[in-house]
Amino acid sequence: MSILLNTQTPVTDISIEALVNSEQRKADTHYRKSKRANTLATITLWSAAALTLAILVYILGFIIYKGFRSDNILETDYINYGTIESPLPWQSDDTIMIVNSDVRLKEINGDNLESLLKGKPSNWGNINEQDLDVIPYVLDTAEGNFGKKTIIKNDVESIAAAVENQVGAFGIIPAADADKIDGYKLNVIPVWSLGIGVSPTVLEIKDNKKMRFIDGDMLKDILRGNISNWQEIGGIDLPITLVIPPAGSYEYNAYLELAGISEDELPDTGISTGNPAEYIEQINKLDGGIGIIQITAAEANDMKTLKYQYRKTGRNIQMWFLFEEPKRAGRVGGVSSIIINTIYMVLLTVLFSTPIGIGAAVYLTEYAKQGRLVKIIRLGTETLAGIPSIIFGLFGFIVFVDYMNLGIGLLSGTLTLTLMILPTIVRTSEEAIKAVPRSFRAGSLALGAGKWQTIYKVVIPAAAPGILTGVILAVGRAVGETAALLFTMGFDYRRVENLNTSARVLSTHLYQLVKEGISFDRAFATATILIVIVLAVNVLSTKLVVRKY
Amino acid sequence: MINTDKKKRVMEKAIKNRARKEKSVEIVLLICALVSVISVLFISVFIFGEGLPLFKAVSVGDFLFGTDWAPSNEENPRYGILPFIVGSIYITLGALLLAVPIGIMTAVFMAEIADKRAVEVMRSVVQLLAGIPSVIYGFFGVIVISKLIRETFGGTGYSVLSGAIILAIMVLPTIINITEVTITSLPKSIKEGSLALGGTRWQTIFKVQLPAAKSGIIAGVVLAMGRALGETMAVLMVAGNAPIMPTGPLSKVRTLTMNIVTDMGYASGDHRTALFTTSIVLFLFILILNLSVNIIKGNPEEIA
Amino acid sequence: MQTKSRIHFSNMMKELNEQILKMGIYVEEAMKKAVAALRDQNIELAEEVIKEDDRINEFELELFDKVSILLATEQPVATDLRHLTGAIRIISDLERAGDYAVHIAKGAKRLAGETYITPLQQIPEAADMARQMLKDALTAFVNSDEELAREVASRDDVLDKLHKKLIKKMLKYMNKDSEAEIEQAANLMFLARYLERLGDHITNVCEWVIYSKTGKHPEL
Amino acid sequence: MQTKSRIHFSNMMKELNEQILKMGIYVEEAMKKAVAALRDQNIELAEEVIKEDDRINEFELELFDKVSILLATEQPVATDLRHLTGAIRIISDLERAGDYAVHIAKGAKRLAGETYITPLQQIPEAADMARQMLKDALTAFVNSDEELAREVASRDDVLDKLHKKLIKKMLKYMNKDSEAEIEQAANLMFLARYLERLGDHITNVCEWVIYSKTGKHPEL
Amino acid sequence: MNNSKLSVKDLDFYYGDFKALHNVSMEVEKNKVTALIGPSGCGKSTFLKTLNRMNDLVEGSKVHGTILYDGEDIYGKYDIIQLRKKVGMVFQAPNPFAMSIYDNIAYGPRIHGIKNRKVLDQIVEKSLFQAAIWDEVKDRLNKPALGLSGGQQQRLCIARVLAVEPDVILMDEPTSALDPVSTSRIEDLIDELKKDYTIIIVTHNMQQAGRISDSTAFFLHGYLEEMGQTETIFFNPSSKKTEDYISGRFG
Amino acid sequence: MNNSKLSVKDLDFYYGDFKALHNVSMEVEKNKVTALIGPSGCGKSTFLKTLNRMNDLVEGSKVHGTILYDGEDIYGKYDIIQLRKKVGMVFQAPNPFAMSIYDNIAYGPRIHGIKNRKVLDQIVEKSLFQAAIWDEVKDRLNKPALGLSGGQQQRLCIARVLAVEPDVILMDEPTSALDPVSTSRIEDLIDELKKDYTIIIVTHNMQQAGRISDSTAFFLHGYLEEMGQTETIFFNPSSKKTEDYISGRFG
Repeated sequence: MSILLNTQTPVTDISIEALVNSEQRKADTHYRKSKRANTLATITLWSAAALTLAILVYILGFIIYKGFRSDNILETDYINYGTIESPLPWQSDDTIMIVNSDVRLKEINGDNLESLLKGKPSNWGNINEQDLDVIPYVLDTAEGNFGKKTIIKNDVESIAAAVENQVGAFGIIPAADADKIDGYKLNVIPVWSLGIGVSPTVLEIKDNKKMRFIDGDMLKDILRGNISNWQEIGGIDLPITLVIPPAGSYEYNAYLELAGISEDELPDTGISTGNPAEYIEQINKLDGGIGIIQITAAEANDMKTLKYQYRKTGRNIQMWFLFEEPKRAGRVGGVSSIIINTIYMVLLTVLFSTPIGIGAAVYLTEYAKQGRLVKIIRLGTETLAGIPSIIFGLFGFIVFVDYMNLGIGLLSGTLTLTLMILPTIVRTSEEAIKAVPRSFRAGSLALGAGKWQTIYKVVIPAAAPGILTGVILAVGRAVGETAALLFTMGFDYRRVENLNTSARVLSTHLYQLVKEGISFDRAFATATILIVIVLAVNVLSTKLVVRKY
Repeated sequence: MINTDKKKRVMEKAIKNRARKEKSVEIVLLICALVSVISVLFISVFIFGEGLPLFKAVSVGDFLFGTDWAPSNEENPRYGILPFIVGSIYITLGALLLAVPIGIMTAVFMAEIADKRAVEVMRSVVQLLAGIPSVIYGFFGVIVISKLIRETFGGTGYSVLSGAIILAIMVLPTIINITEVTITSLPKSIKEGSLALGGTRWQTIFKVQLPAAKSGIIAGVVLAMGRALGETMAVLMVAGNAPIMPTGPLSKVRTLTMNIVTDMGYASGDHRTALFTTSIVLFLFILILNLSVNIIKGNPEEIA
Repeated sequence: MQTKSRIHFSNMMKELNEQILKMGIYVEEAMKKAVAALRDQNIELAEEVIKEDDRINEFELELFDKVSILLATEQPVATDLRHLTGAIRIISDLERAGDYAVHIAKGAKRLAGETYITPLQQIPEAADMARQMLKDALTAFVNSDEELAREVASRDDVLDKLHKKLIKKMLKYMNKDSEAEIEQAANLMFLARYLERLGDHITNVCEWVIYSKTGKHPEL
Repeated sequence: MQTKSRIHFSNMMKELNEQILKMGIYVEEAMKKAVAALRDQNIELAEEVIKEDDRINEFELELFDKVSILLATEQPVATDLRHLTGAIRIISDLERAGDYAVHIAKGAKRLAGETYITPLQQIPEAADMARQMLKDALTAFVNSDEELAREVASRDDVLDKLHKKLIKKMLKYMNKDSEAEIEQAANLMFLARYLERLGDHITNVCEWVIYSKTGKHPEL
Repeated sequence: MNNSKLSVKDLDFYYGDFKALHNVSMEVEKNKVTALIGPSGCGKSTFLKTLNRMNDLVEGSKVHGTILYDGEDIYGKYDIIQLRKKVGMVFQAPNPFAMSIYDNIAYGPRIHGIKNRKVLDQIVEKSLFQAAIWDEVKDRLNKPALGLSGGQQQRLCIARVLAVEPDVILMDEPTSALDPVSTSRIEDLIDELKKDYTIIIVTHNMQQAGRISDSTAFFLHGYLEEMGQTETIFFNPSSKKTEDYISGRFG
Repeated sequence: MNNSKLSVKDLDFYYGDFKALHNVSMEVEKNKVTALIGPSGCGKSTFLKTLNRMNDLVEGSKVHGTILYDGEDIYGKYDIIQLRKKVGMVFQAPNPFAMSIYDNIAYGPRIHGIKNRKVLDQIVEKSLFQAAIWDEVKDRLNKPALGLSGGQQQRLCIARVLAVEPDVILMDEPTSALDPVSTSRIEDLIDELKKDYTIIIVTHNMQQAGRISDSTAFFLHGYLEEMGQTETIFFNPSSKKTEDYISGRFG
């Protein structure tokens, strides 16, 4: 305005223009700055959210992946590589192993097979964590040091039939008779018998270094002659001396297959040998010598072997895991009884806590007059909600287990849990009931309904979805709880018999598996089940969309 | 006429029954409501009852400020829990340090930046994070975090840092939830008011919305603190559980909760009592935090 | 979004219209009686008209209050409002018309004893015409019939012509010597004048009808 | 709970009052001029009055619309409403008063060439009185002054007396033989009649003033 | 007065220490619509709620004076359930229960002991018909009532009240949450209902009071400032305060 | 039109697939109060929000057509921050920030870069004065704004808008949350403000539109049914629908 008024005085005009310009510039700078800050802030916020998302995806992804797919780095004396069919070490002919289809077995090494045939162990558990009796079958033509329980048959077909029908049975038959087992429902299991023989010099300790293991890629490179010094694969500074097995021998064929080369491509640096005895001697004698060899032969000749490291992947959690009882602290078997215990625990907890919780919520929202009592109850509920679960555990331990003499068991545990999740149910129910518009109550009362009638017929039905959501969330919490159960519910992994029996549930099971280092695969599987339950709880609770009034 | 008479009688009966029922229902409901209070009372009574007798044997000062935990030493058992208190505080503060900025920013993202679908995704993310049992976090910590620490910084990997990281993840949902709820429950008109004045989104969030949500956010952080302090299983599995004074982020540590769990299985006599005494300390810590949440939360309601 | 709403208001408006029609009928009756009194030199009839005018006056105030209360309680706008403000003017014109009937009745009383200097012809004729106009004008109002209103207003010209004719005639009589005749002529002149004014008022009613329909003030 | 609210409406009401006053002044002027024309036998002045009546008529319609729009947009109740409905009637009375001024002017034109049979005395006197009454009545309206309104209305009696006196006088002249005198007397009688009617309208205005103040229709 | 349905004498009402109503006396005529108007916090809603004792729900509330319903003191021995049945109430925001349309209407009769399905069917149809909503909902009686539009919900709520055969219907700003179209319908309905019922309506909408009520009571600061024929109140109120309020002016 | 402050041409507006505004064209005159009326959901609020692009906040919204502010297309290159500074907005419910009265007013100038305390002091005083609330709050500028009454809060919000020196003020039912007394005050204030500002106000209260506006636009089903002088709209509307709406009738 003033600019317009002052147009007749050019001097003022200029100075005002300058002033306006400088103001304009200042505003422009400020404006640009705030725009930049805006962009920066947006990026930061996006990143934070992305990080949160990433954390969850990683945790869930990692555990579920591992839960369904075991993927472990293992070390063994035996080479586990490709499809090599090996002869049984104590037999000259190629043989194969056939196994009853209920036995969960994918491969076996020579040692294990031998001990199975000897009848020690007599249970599959040690081999594949499956609680089954071992029933070995062999042909009468077979040679070997068999155990008492080993059953001898005189033809391949009868072995196949027996293996097919008897749970836990397996048999050894000549590879040449492989076509005879066609049509039987059984599994053929590859047997590993090869190891990596080295000269003792390879395993010496120098500069704090020692050759400890070798993996498939290293082995391949060595066999192809691509590596010339042990240093290159983590060993001491020592040239590799590759010893090539006698041409045409079993080891020779395995060599070619393991290296993935033809006879013509055998490395020039390799030292050829003529017969098995020479082969063994060369490996032992030469500095940095290495050669693949049957473990039994190596043992027989006091030859040092390198550990073979390989990655074992496979299915982890499978249907049977859910339906089999755990054995031997969960090392063996599934989690069926643990799931059942968990269900008992949840049902009992819901049974105890829901009526009390809803009742308390109804009292607080509908009956209580604003005053000291309500304040105390509310404070009590909030305090209860904030108490760490370990203190609940202690309390349950003294009161339910000790004082009330209920013992460590289902009842003590669920009572403890009941107290723990009570605030959750009270609070969500209270919210759900509060969310029912006051006008509903007024409407009902104005029609001449009584208070309880109003609550029972109008308020609670209207609040039901919200209350149910609360109960489900509480269930989620109960299922995952561990600390409170440590001293109250115990660790017995059998199915509970009565209310006083100690009972292991999924969470405590997982804790035991990890703490005792029993089996990480089992732990992952158990964790996956827990996570699936948590996911289900979440889906359920969000599906029950709370009604908007 | 007969019909109306009958109707009247039916109704009168209904009225009489109603009155009798009302009273008994109210009593039953009151009892339900009192369960929580009674529980808290019982918990206090028993915890204190079991824990306080320790002070016959050990002085309060020695207990709280003693740095030596050697209950099994038959000749001279020592019950100093200072390392555990310090450990708890270290781990809790560490967790908050990590979780608060991320949590608040994520919440702001959800409340203000994200579109409807992204919000839904993030909501379920947060809900899931909150739903994952602590024992799984612990397991994850053992397998992943400890390994990460071990491979990055050396050592065993079981440390204050591992515990803080895993706890940070665990309290993240608490902070996000409460912050987001507080921000979204601010009237939309406040945001519109700022935007309509020509404020940028950034200015609106940080000059208007976050200050308005301040007390809610603080309440959330304090609540998260309580969670972290009370958490047992996860830290138990990743923090190393050595009864020593933590010396740094990579040092092994034992918290109050861990101390209770670790020894409870076999402790007896004074040792067992000392564990209950430890739980008294924990209980008091939590009570103080809860009270402060109540005080902080009380404020915005008064204004609104 | 169809709803037959504001039933109450519609009913009130209908009632108001009916009452305005009724007031019109009163006025018309008064007119009729007054002219009859004049023609038949019937003093009683004339007095009846004079007495009944109070009723018309009261009726006007009653209707005025009714309109005001409708304005206060129903707060109408647009057409409804114009209908009501138009009604205020229309009832005022009706009341005035009633007054003219009284004037005529008074004239009739004054002339009752005399022998008419000339047979009354134009006056009853004009009165009949005015009455018909009044009826039609109110019908137009109630039905918001713009065309009818315009037509009624146009009839006023005929009334004016009749009036002029009568005045001329009377002035002739006034030139005579008879004092009585002069006075009678003057009286009759006044009466004719009243009828002419009445026509004007009816034209006014028509104007208000058109106004309340269109929102514009017509020049009829 | 004090607030000087509805400023806009108050302003509009004030404006309306001012305009009604202005209309009153127009009417008064017209009256004054018409009587002056009569007295001074000034044809031009008379014609001016006749011409200016259009303005008064237009003014009336303008004010009527203004009132209507206030009713439509401000939806007043109680006193405000009565003030507005009262205004509708008052402006109608003012317009009518304007018409009487025109009638007087027309009479003045007619009598312009003639020598007055008697010095004009009562007519200007009555006119002055009526003008003063008009002024006072409008002041009463604007100020919602009930007492003043009653007082003004009471003055109408004086006006009526003056009128009667004049009529008597004129009737005397009419008994004379001169045709011209008779006609003049008749004319003057009419003029006197107009003034009397004017007084009635002013009384009406007073009635509406009291009505808008009290909500009751007074009998003045 | 023989025509008086409710007769309030010297009513004082307290919320705790706060005196919300001062010495209110009022006669409510049978088969008339009585409107209660006044600025926020003037006590009009409070007064309304004393008439069916909905104010009993408020903690620390206290009543002095008498309210006679058909000559009986409702704060005396009169059964509160019976009272609320006889003196029904419609609220500001439509509040159908989260049930089907049918169950909403049948709710009242059911809690009063009527279980016969045929009787209930009849009551439901009659009530919905009376509330002028039967045609709109007859084909979806089993659909949730919350699916109806706001205006329909409010008429449903009126039907729900009618179903318990009341005598008096109290309405607490029944159209304040509705759009003009729905408001018109409710107003028409009220006009229709007054043939059979005595209606008392609180409204902050002065035009509404003008349109639909026979009597109007103006409350100010807890006092009944003026009561009379609606026409009088709107056209010629005797109190300056009333006039200032209805004409939108204060002070 | 030279006097036109905002000029809307052929405006279509979509919420996702729903077309909320159909081909709206309108000239808003400078220093006049323009009222937007119409039944709920008619698009009046939506239209208002297109004028300072507050609708950009709604996901999936889309605009066709042009809106010229002082001749420049606001949906073109016009900077949104500048636009909102120039075209201020007052909302339905008073929305003061949770800060002191002073900071509420100073917020706008501050975010636009003014830091000098003296300048801010001046702006705060001037704005509060203009919004006719200075006298009521001058002694408690540092008290929280949320402690004010509803009506005061709304005037504070108007002052807050004035502080950024806008040209046009949009008001979205600014009195619907207020009692009659406060409403009167805001209406008086609007009457005062139109000397310096161009005001566009959405109201569901027809009486209010009648009282305070110079022009009135009637929206129906997303169409601008009729626009004109308020007097004409209320006294002699040309559209039957407009008349039905303003006289409370439909169909």
